Amino acid sequence: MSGGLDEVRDERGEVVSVDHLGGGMVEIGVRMPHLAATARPGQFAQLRCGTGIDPLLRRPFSVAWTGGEVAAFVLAPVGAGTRILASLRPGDSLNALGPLGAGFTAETPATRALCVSGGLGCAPFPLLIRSLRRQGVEVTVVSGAATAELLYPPERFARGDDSVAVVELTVDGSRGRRGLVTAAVAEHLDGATAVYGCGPNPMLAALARTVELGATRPLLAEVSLEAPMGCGFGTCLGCALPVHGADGDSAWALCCTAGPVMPIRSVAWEELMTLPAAHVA
Amino acid sequence: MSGGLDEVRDERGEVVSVDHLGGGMVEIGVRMPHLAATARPGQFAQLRCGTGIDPLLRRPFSVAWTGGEVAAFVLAPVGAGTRILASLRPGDSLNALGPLGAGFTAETPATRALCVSGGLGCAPFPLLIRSLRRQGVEVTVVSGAATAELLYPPERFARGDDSVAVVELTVDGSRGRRGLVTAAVAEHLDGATAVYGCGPNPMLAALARTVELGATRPLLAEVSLEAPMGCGFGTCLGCALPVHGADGDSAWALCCTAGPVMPIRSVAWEELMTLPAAHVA
Amino acid sequence: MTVDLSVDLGRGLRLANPVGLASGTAGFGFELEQLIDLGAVGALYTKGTTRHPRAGNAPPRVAETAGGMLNSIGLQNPGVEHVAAAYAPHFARWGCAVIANIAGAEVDEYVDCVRILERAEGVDGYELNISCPNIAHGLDLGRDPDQAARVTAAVRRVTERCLVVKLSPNVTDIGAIAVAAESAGADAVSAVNTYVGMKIHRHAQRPVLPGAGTGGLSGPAIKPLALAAVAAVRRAVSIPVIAAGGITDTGDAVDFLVAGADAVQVGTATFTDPSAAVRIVSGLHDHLAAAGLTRATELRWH
Amino acid sequence: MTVDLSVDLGRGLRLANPVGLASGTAGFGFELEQLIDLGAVGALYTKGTTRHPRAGNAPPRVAETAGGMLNSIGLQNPGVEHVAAAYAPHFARWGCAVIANIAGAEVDEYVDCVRILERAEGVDGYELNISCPNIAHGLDLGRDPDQAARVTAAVRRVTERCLVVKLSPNVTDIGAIAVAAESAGADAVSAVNTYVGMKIHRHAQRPVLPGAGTGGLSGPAIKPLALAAVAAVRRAVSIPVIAAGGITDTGDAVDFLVAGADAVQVGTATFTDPSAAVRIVSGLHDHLAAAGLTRATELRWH
Ligand SMILES: Cc1cc2nc3c(=O)[nH]c(=O)nc-3n(C[C@H](O)[C@H](O)[C@H](O)COP(=O)(O)OP(=O)(O)OC[C@H]3O[C@@H](n4cnc5c(N)ncnc54)[C@H](O)[C@@H]3O)c2cc1C
Ligand SMILES: Cc1cc2nc3c(=O)[nH]c(=O)nc-3n(C[C@H](O)[C@H](O)[C@H](O)COP(=O)(O)OP(=O)(O)OC[C@H]3O[C@@H](n4cnc5c(N)ncnc54)[C@H](O)[C@@H]3O)c2cc1C
Ligand SMILES: Cc1cc2nc3c(=O)[nH]c(=O)nc-3n(C[C@H](O)[C@H](O)[C@H](O)COP(=O)(O)O)c2cc1C
Ligand SMILES: Cc1cc2nc3c(=O)[nH]c(=O)nc-3n(C[C@H](O)[C@H](O)[C@H](O)COP(=O)(O)O)c2cc1C
Ligand code: FES
Ligand code: FES
Repeated sequence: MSGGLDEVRDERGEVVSVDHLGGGMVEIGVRMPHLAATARPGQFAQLRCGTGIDPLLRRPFSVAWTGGEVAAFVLAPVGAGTRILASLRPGDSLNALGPLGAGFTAETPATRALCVSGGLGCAPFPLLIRSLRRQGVEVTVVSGAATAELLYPPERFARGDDSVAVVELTVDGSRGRRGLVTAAVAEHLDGATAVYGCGPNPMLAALARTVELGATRPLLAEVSLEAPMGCGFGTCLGCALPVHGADGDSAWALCCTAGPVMPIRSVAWEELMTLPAAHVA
Repeated sequence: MSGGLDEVRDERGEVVSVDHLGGGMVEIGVRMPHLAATARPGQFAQLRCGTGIDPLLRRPFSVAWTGGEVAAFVLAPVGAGTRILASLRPGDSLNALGPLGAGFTAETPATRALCVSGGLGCAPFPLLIRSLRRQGVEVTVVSGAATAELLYPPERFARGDDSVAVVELTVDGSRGRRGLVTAAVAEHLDGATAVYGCGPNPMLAALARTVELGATRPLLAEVSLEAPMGCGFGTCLGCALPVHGADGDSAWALCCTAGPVMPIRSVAWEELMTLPAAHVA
Repeated sequence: MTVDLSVDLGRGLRLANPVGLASGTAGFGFELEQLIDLGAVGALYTKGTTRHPRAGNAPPRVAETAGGMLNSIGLQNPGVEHVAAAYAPHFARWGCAVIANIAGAEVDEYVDCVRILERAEGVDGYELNISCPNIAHGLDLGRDPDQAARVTAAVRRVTERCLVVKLSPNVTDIGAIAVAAESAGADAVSAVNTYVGMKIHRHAQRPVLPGAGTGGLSGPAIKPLALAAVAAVRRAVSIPVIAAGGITDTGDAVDFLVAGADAVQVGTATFTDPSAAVRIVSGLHDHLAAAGLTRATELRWH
Repeated sequence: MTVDLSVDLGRGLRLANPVGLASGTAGFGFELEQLIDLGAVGALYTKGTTRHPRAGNAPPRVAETAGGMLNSIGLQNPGVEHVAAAYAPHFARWGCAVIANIAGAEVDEYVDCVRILERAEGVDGYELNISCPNIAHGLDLGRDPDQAARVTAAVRRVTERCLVVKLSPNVTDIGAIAVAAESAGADAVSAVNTYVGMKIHRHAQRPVLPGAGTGGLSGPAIKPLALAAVAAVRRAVSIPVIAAGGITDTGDAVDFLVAGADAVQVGTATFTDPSAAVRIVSGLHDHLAAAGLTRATELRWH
């Protein structure tokens, strides 16, 4: 009986910009007045990949940025659908269903926020950071990736707001510090009254542990999760994620309606980590 | 136990020209050295339509022309596959399997030939006419279509050989004589020692009757037929056409190996006309 | 000569048009109500409900294949009592017929579910899912004519509402199951549910879906199979046949009506295009008008 | 550590590699010999042959669907005597194992066919097609375990050559049929044959294919169904399982090996790409080498 779909529209728009960010990562701007006007930080859209029956299903992508009539998505070719999207050119048309899902808590109680981004988990942060800054929140981003070219360009997190600090890490040390983002999280956690995470599940699970162990407990700790999706709007029940039920024992929550953003403490991390990956490379 | 496939190759080539002939009809030139060097009049190639699984099967197309390293095809968008082919642009690549099938009898015994073309049935004639002219045969073309824009441009039949006469008819009278090609056939049949036909089955059946009734019997009368194809090279047995068997009573012959060109008298026309159309519009 | 799209499913249940939203692809209406005009479709077949709440299967629950998708939802649902008490009161608002899809492992569970829903207004009929491939024994009742007759007869005894039996295509002779359902008192049959399929996680060297690794295949890939199944069922029974299987546009719906269906369900297509079913309703109207026909059944191949 | 692709199908028939050309998609080898190196594939499964010549069905015999194709060839073939006398003498030249696919309506026809082929050199084994959906009664033998056992046992009595029974997927329990074939003496089973499907000629308001309008569906669309069928057969029997169903590239072949196959057949893919099977042979070799495996069966999901 989920609500919150009244803003959702099936919108077709023209691709106005395709920025290649290296490592195959692209940021695609699409003229979609409705999505651009209604998408809130952390929400996503279901994108058609091509016009045929293969791929058959839409693919979910966070709304990375909105400006005027344009909404932007950040993605990289990891499979059939993203290969099609990553090869879009300005002038092509794209079809999106959105805005979908529960985003990050809009009014933040925080004064200092820590955003933890892993790889393509960067996608929801530009929109979130804009909203945080408008609320006068101090923002630090810890951005990690396997290697330099897979790092989201730091200036794109803040989009011109110099007050936003971006700490970079790469697994191979090719840029920023060597190591996993979680290594840097601990030291920046102190004093952060809100923590936001998006990236691979192992990273988010580690983040959850770090937050648990942290000296001070942030007022708000939220993560954006992924699940393979059939519909994106709550009818197929395909996107279940393991959470702690009301009664404490584990239950399933739908990534597309209860999520993709969830309180970090509501996720049953141990169970999530034991699930086989959906991604079929 | 059909032979004649030893020349067949799976060739990928670059589209070098796309001429729009009106009515959606296009002539597509592709750099395919092997096909261009080996295709004989009336033979066809199996073209891949796109790279996906829908459409799944190749589509058969007559080799309309060959010049240097380039082979040309004439087609119009009538369905999923031809829509994809008709939208090809120079620089795109195309995949063809060929040359396939039994073409027109190479050495013609004729001195005067009549070529009867209906709609897209024009496709095999340019190559045939070149071969006939090289053998010093006098050629007349009777070319018909529903309406003017669907008529194959007359100059493309002869490709610069002014000695070739082209008589045009349209059903709606928008160009040339009003009526069906068969109307004009009777009067040009006289003295034609070879008759070649390609077009819709009803037209070919009418042509067969006219030839039968003709005062003089041509030395050679051949038609190019169609059947939906699974493979194009004789292994699926999907392209059966009704013919008069050795023992006189009817049998099936494979369009892709026994045909597509067959002696007009070997086709079981009555039976062919009773078959449901394969074409799913 | 005006087009009449209405369809009589029996027991006084007349659908405004033949196009329905397939069970499990429209929930109970609460989501799609916000996306499309539910009043425009002929019927909404609810997500399968069971005697007791079910949490559903472990993820991943969906996987894509060539022109299709596999699902292994495991009948996640809040249980029939919650459906009757909390959901059914809203059904009248949808403006279309609401047919409750019911699943279970034993005959009694089906009977109990229907008994409980009988008290609920807003439920116009029942669709017995005797063919869910995603729960233990889920297919047994639907794979044997006698079992199918048993569950149909048992439910028939407790309701005067329209009773649809949903057939499994994973059988040797779907016509025989349809006949069993018809003779046991079914007012209509629906065909088909999903086909048992599997997808392999190549590098992990195991299936993508959990458990036995199988799920139910739906979407355009199964359309030719469903057409053959519907034609077989049409030959076997005289009650209305409700078709499902890869219906994505008006042309697909027409094909199933030609094959012998009285009504159709749009399932997987709704995921990619929530308004697919609504568009097919008007598309069907225009198709019949253009063909100079007044009723969809005139499309039928004889 | 070198890769060993060879597969032992029993009765001394060892294929050089697991990749074969599926019956009905490679004729008897005479066409493909001119297009590809038949010596590179593990086996050629011939077009189905029958006791007496068959002219085949009226056209149209093939129709395309989403990601698949329907065929209704009707077992056109010159009859087993012609195959034995005129075709078999050439088989040695192909350089791969040649397994004669045999079809019929009655048990005796199968037995007669095998008897006649027993005298022919160049035939390395038999594949009993008890599952052709395109001839009257063509499916009966394959849809009932007892019938499947009967025909298998009868043929077993007259040959010491490798005997493969090809299973129909159009059944409630394919595992039961496989078990019946195994216990009746089959050396291996192949799965799957085509699925019964239909395509509608929309404007003519009838099926595209003649007669009942049904044909056999093959190609990528059936791959997930075939994977589930192969996994079920694998669980049911201990003899080698030869998989078929939409295999188009190396990845597809790997998926079936993971699901439990010992060997694979490439069918419809050959129509679009005659060298698909040959490419898969080298692709499999490279895949195993890259994975540090020596035998294809190590890919199997346990
Ligand atoms: C709410 C949400 C927001 C997302 N936002 C972004 C984003 O902004 N940028 C971005 O690059 N990616 C994002 N993703 C991941 C993205 O949806 C997948 O990478 C994409 O679906 C892969 O599709 P494919 O066809 O290229 O890959 P394929 O492997 O061909 O997809 C095959 C199937 O697996 C599923 N699948 C594969 N990978 C994933 C995955 N990582 N997560 C969930 N399902 C998967 C797909 O649903 C598909 O059905 C998001 C996912 C979710 C759930
Ligand atoms: C030997 C041969 C040579 C041909 N040469 C030419 C040519 O030079 N130019 C040209 O425009 N057309 C030619 N055709 C017809 C052409 O192959 C069809 O128009 C084409 O296959 C239609 O494909 P589609 O996907 O666009 O149509 P669809 O209707 O989408 O095709 C659906 C199925 O029906 C079959 N089909 C549809 N129409 C035909 C048809 N007319 N003949 C046979 N099968 C059909 C296709 O094989 C396909 O499997 C030839 C056909 C044959 C058999
Ligand atoms: C995600 C999903 C869930 C489904 N759940 C049910 C169900 O609960 N009960 C049922 O009878 N059918 C269920 N089905 C089957 C559909 O109702 C329909 O019969 C099938 O998907 C074929 O139609 P389609 O190809 O249009 O999807 C489900 C299908 C899908 C894809
Ligand atoms: C045109 C055609 C003809 C076939 N003929 C036969 C046959 O004679 N005997 C048989 O056992 N299988 C026959 N089959 C089935 C194939 O051998 C194979 O089992 C099936 O097509 C699935 O594999 P695929 O999807 O790779 O094609 C035929 C398939 C096709 C497409
Ligand atoms: S994706 Fe369908 S319910 Fe979430
Ligand atoms: S198209 Fe396959 S045999 Fe002619």
